[in-house]
Amino acid sequence: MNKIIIENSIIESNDKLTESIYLLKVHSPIIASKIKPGQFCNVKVSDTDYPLLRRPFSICDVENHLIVFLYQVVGVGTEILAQKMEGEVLSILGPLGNGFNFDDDFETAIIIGGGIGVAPFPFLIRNITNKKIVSYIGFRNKNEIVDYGLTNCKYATDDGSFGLKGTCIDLFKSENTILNSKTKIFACGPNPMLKSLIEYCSDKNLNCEVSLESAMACGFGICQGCVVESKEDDEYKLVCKDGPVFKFNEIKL
Amino acid sequence: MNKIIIENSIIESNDKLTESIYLLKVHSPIIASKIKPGQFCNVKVSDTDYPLLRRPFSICDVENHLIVFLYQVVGVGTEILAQKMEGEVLSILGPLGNGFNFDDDFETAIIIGGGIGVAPFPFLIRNITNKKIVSYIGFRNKNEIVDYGLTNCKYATDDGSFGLKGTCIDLFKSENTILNSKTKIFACGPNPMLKSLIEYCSDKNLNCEVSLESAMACGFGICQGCVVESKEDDEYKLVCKDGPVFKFNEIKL
Amino acid sequence: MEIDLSVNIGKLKLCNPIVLASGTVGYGEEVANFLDLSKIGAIITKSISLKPRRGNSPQRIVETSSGMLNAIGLANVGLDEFVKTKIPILEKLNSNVICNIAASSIEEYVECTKALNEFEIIKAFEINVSCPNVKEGGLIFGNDLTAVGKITSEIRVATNKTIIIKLSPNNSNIAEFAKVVKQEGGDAVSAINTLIGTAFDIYTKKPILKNITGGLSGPAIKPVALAKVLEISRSVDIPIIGLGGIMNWKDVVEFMIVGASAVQIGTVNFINPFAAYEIIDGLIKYCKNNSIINISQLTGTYQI
Amino acid sequence: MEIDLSVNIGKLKLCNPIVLASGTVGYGEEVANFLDLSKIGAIITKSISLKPRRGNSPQRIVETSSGMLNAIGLANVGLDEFVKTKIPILEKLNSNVICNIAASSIEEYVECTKALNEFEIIKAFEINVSCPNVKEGGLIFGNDLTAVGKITSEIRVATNKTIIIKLSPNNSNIAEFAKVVKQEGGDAVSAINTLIGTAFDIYTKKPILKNITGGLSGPAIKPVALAKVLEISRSVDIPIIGLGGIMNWKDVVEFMIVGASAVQIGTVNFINPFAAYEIIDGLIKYCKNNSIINISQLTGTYQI
Ligand SMILES: Cc1cc2nc3c(=O)[nH]c(=O)nc-3n(C[C@H](O)[C@H](O)[C@H](O)COP(=O)(O)OP(=O)(O)OC[C@H]3O[C@@H](n4cnc5c(N)ncnc54)[C@H](O)[C@@H]3O)c2cc1C
Ligand SMILES: Cc1cc2nc3c(=O)[nH]c(=O)nc-3n(C[C@H](O)[C@H](O)[C@H](O)COP(=O)(O)OP(=O)(O)OC[C@H]3O[C@@H](n4cnc5c(N)ncnc54)[C@H](O)[C@@H]3O)c2cc1C
Ligand SMILES: Cc1cc2nc3c(=O)[nH]c(=O)nc-3n(C[C@H](O)[C@H](O)[C@H](O)COP(=O)(O)O)c2cc1C
Ligand SMILES: Cc1cc2nc3c(=O)[nH]c(=O)nc-3n(C[C@H](O)[C@H](O)[C@H](O)COP(=O)(O)O)c2cc1C
Ligand code: FES
Ligand code: FES
Repeated sequence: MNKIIIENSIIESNDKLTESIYLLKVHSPIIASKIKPGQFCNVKVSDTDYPLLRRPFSICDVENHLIVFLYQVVGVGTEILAQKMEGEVLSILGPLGNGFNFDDDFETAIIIGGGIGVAPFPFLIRNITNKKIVSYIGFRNKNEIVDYGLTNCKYATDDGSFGLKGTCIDLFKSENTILNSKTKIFACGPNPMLKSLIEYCSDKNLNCEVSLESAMACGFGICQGCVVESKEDDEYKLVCKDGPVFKFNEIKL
Repeated sequence: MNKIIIENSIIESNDKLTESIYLLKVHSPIIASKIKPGQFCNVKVSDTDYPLLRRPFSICDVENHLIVFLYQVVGVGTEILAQKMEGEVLSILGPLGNGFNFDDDFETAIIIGGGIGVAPFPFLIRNITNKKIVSYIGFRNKNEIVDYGLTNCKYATDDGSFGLKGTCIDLFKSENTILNSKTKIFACGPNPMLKSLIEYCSDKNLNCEVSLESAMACGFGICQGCVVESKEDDEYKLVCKDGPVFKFNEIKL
Repeated sequence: MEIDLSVNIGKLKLCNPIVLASGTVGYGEEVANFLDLSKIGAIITKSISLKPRRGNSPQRIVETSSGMLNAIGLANVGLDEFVKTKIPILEKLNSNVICNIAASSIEEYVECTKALNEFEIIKAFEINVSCPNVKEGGLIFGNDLTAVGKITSEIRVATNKTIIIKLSPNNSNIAEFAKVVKQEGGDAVSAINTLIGTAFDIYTKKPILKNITGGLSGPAIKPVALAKVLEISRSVDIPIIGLGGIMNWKDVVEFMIVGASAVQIGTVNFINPFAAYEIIDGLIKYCKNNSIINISQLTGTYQI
Repeated sequence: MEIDLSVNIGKLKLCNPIVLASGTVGYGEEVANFLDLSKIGAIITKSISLKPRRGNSPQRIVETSSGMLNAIGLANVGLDEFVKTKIPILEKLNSNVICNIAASSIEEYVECTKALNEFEIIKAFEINVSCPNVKEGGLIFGNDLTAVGKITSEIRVATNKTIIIKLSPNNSNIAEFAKVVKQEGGDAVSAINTLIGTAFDIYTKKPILKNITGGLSGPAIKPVALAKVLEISRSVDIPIIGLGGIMNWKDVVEFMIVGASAVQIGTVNFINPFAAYEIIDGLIKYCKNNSIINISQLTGTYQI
C-alpha cells in the first residue's frame, strides 16, 4: 500500500463551472508529488462530527504544488465543500488506491466519461505521451457539459441539446473509431454505464480499464466497506485498495 | 409570551475585538423592531446537525435594521460563529425572554458586568434616558477588556493589569457610590459573581436585577431545561421564559 | 391532485401524520402563540403524573454529537392542577390532544387515566412506560414485559379512548413489547422514547447532568429508532407512531416506509419551532411527485 | 514529570490505554504502513471465524448524523488462512495483538480459541458475542445471559490468556452480562459494540444496506456507551475496555473517569488514521496539567 499522509491544505480556488460542478485547487505539495492518475484522495469537508466521514474524490490534475479536484454537488458533504473559500483549510488524506495503467503498449487512448466521471482524466491525459487520444463524454444536457482538461472531445447529451443525443457509450459505439489491440479504453461514470461498456468490451475483446465508485468509510483498506464482486472468484475486491481502477474483466457490476 | 419569529439574517460584520471576543451585526429588521434590552436571541451557528442546538446570545444593541451581539468564543458553537463572514446567513430566533425593567423610579443606574457579562448593557444604556449611569466592569486582564457601547466605565482586572485588582463586584463595593432607594443595579456575569452581588444587595436592601445564563435547549419555555431555583417557593423558574432577567430576590443561585 | 394527509391511529383520526412529542410542546399553550395547532396532526402533553413533580435539579440538558441528553425528570404540574388550569386552556386551542401519563405504579396509571377520561378534549392517552429520568416508574416498567402487559390491560378497562403505549428502546426485544400491548388491548405503540446516555466533565469528574444519566434524543438516534420501528412492523400488526431524531420531511417518509402510521417530532421543535409546518409542506410535495394520493398508503411499504 | 500511561487488563499489560478496535484495523498489516504499532496499547484483529466469511453484499456502509452504520457481516479470511498468512505478518509488527473471535456456536468459539492459543503473538482474546450483522451467532448470544456465561466458562477452560468479552449495548441489563463474565472466569469486558440501526432510501423504499440493518458507531453513540460503561463499573468489579464514539483524548478521559481501564478507538481511525497518536499526546498533556502520574489512577474516578 501507498504510505498515506494527511495534509492540511489551503484552498487556492474553488470555482463554479456549471450549476452543480466545481473545480477545487488546494496546496498539497506532498500529495501532489506522489499521486498518480486514477488515484484519489479522501477529503474532510467539515471540522465537526457532521458530516462524519471523509468524501472521496479522484485526482483531476496536479499543477506544481496544487492538486485539483473536479466535483459535483450531490448531497450534504459536497454542498459544504462548495461553500469553502480561498484561504480556508481542508484536511486531505492521500494518495489512495491504484491508478490507471498507461505504460502498456497501446497507440490510441480512448477516454470515456459520463457526467462527473470525467474528473480523473485531465491528469491521465497529461501523463499519456506520444499517443493518440480521443475523449467521448456525455452529460445530461448542454449546460452540464464540463470538458476541463480534456483533449479531442466528442460530446453526447441525454436530451440532445449538444452533440449526440444519448450517452457517452452510445457516442463511443456510434463513432467508427478503429478499435484493435493497440487501443486502450479508460472509463469512469455511473455503474449502469460502465456495465454496458464492460459487456461491449468483452464482446469485442477490447482492452479497458474502469474507475469505480462505492460508498466508503476509510478509503485505505481497513473497513471492508467498499466491496465489489470479483469476476475471477467468489471473493470481493475492495474498490479503495484493489481499485478504484480495475481491468474491465476483473469485476462484476 | 412574545410572538417568536425566525429570521434568516445576513451578516453585516463579525469583528474580532479581543483575543476571544467578537462583535456580530446581522440584518434582522423584524427582531430589531421588537426586541428590548435584556432579551436574547437563539442563533443556529451551523446549517447541519452539529452543533445541533441553537446558542443563546443577549441582544447587545440595535442599530436600525441591524441587531448586534457581543460574544466570546468558549466552545464548538462560538468557534464556528467566529469564522462566519460578511454576507453569510444565520438563522436567528427571537426575541426571547423578559428584559430589564428600566421604567421604574430610579435616578442612578449602576451597570455591573463581569467579562462577557457586559454584552446586554449597550442596548440597555441606550434606552435609559435622563438618568445617571455608572458602569463597573471586570475582566481577567487588560487584554480582555471590552467596553463597547458602555458609559462612564470603571475597570477591574483579576490580575490588576488595568484598574482595580479584583472583580467587578470588588470594584463596585470599593467605590463609594451613593446607594439608596433611587439607585438601581443591573448586573450580568458568572454565577458566583452574581451570587455574591445578590447577598450584598439583600444585606443593603438594594434594588437589583440580574441576567442569568443556563444550559438551554429551546429558549422559549417548552423544554423545561433551563431551570433556576425560586426563592419564593419550592418551584423552579425558567431562565428562558421567566428570565433571563430576574429581580435579585426572586431566585436562589 | 389533492393529497390526503390524514391517517388513523386506532379510533383516532389525525388530519396529518405529524404529532408534537411529549415534553417538547409543554401543555400546548406556549406553542399556540406561534403555531396554529389545528394544522398539526396532534399534540402530546408533557407527561402528567398523579402528584406534581418538581423535576430534577439542574443541569438538565447537555448537547452531544447530533443529539442532546435531557434529564428533566418528568417535571409537571400534577393531575389536579392539569385538570384545573391546563385542560381549560387546551379546550380553547382547537387541537387534537393526546395526554401522556407517567406513573410509578400500575394503580397510579389507572387513577390518572380514569380521572382524565371524562374530558372530551383528550382524544387519546399515551402511556409513558419508558422515561429513563426518574427513579421510580419509567423504565422499571418499560423493560418488563409483564408490567407493560398489566398496565395496558388495566388502562384498557379504564378508558375506551385510544391507548398508545410509548415503548423503551433500551431493551433487546421491542417487538415483544408491542405484541403484549396488542394482546392486552392497546391500540397503538409509540417508538421510541430516548436512549439512556451520559456525559462527564473531564476536569470536575462529575456528571454534567445532576441526575447522572439522561435521555438521548435528536438525529443521532434516528438509525436506532428506524430499526426499532421496522422490527415492530415486521412482526406485529399494530399501528406504530414512529419517532426519534426526525428533523425534516424526508425523515418522516423514512419512518412511514419502515412501518409508522404517524410520527412524532420532538427535539427538532427546540431548534425550529416551525418544523411541523415545513414537514407538512415537504410531505405534500413528496406525495405529489410520487403520485401518492393518501399518505397512509406509504406506511410499511418497505421493499426488503 | 514522567507520565506513566501503562495500564493492565487482567494479565495483559498495555503501554498505554489506546487499543485499535476490531474491524477498524484489519489484521494490522495495512495500518503498520503508516503507524508504529509498538507505540499503541494494542490492536484487535477483525473478528476471526472458523470458516472464512465473504461478508454481506454491498452496500455495506452508510453515514448517519455523527455516526455510521456498517453491515460488513464479519467478512474475514477464516481461522486456517489467518494462521497461515496473517499470524506470520502479525509476528513481525511488534504490536500487542488481541485476537477477536466470532462464532455461531459455543463449540466454534472454543475451537477457534484452542487453535489460536498456542501462538505467542496473541496476547489476549476478545470474544465477539455482540455483532449485529450476521444471522447466526453474534447477537443471539449477546443478549442471552446464559449463553454468554457458557461461552465464557468454556473458553476459560481453553486458554490461560486474558479473555475479554465484548458486550452488546442492545439490551437493558449490560451489568448483568458483566457479572456473568466475571463469575465464569472472564478477565475483562469491552463495552460497547455497535447499536442496531437502519436507513432507507425514500425513493426506492429499499434499505440502504443490503443486510437491511447495520451497526451504529461513531460519536452519535458516545453518550450511550458512556452510560453503559458507568452502569457496569458501578455494579461489577471487572476491568472494562470502553469504546463507542471516541474521537479525541477528551473522550478517552471521559471513558476512563466513568470506569474504563483502557479504551478502543474504531470509527475515528477511518477519518483520522493517526488519531491514536494524537490521543496519546493529548493524554500526556492532560495528565501533566492535572498531576496524574499513572493514567490508571483515572479509572473510575467519577464524582457522583
Ligand atoms: C474513488 C472515488 C472517487 C470519486 N471521485 C469523485 C470526483 O472526482 N468528483 C465527484 O464529484 N465525485 C467523486 N466521487 C463521488 C463522491 O465521493 C460523492 O459524490 C460524495 O462522497 C457525495 O458526498 P455528499 O456528502 O455530497 O453526498 P451524500 O449526502 O453522502 O450522498 C448524496 C448521494 O450520493 C450518493 N453517494 C454518497 N457517497 C457516494 C459514493 N462514495 N459513491 C457514489 N455515490 C455516493 C448517496 O447514495 C446519495 O444518493 C468519487 C467517489 C469515489 C468512491
Ligand atoms: C440568556 C443567555 C444569554 C447569553 N448571552 C451571551 C452573550 O451575549 N455573549 C456570549 O458570549 N455568551 C452569551 N451566553 C452564553 C452562550 O450562550 C454560550 O457561551 C454559548 O452557548 C457556548 O456555546 P459553544 O458551543 O461555544 O460552547 P459549548 O461547546 O457548548 O460549551 C463550552 C462551554 O460553555 C459552557 N456553556 C455552554 N452553554 C452554556 C450556556 N448556555 N450558558 C453558560 N455556559 C454554557 C459549557 O458548559 C462549556 O463549558 C448567553 C447565555 C444565555 C443562556
Ligand atoms: C426535553 C425533553 C423532554 C421530554 N419529556 C418527555 C416526557 O415528559 N414524556 C415522554 O413520554 N417523553 C418525553 N421526551 C421524549 C420525547 O417525547 C421523544 O420520545 C424523544 O425526544 C425522541 O424524539 P426526538 O429525537 O424527536 O426528540 C422528552 C424529550 C426531551 C428532549
Ligand atoms: C466497519 C466496522 C467493522 C467492524 N467490525 C467488527 C468486528 O469484526 N468485530 C467486532 O467485534 N467489532 C467490529 N466493529 C465494532 C467496533 O469494534 C466498535 O465496537 C464500534 O465501532 C464502536 O466503536 P467506535 O464508535 O469507536 O467505532 C466494527 C465496526 C465498524 C465501524
Ligand atoms: S473504504 Fe474502507 S476498505 Fe475500502
Ligand atoms: S430553554 Fe427550554 S424551557 Fe427554557
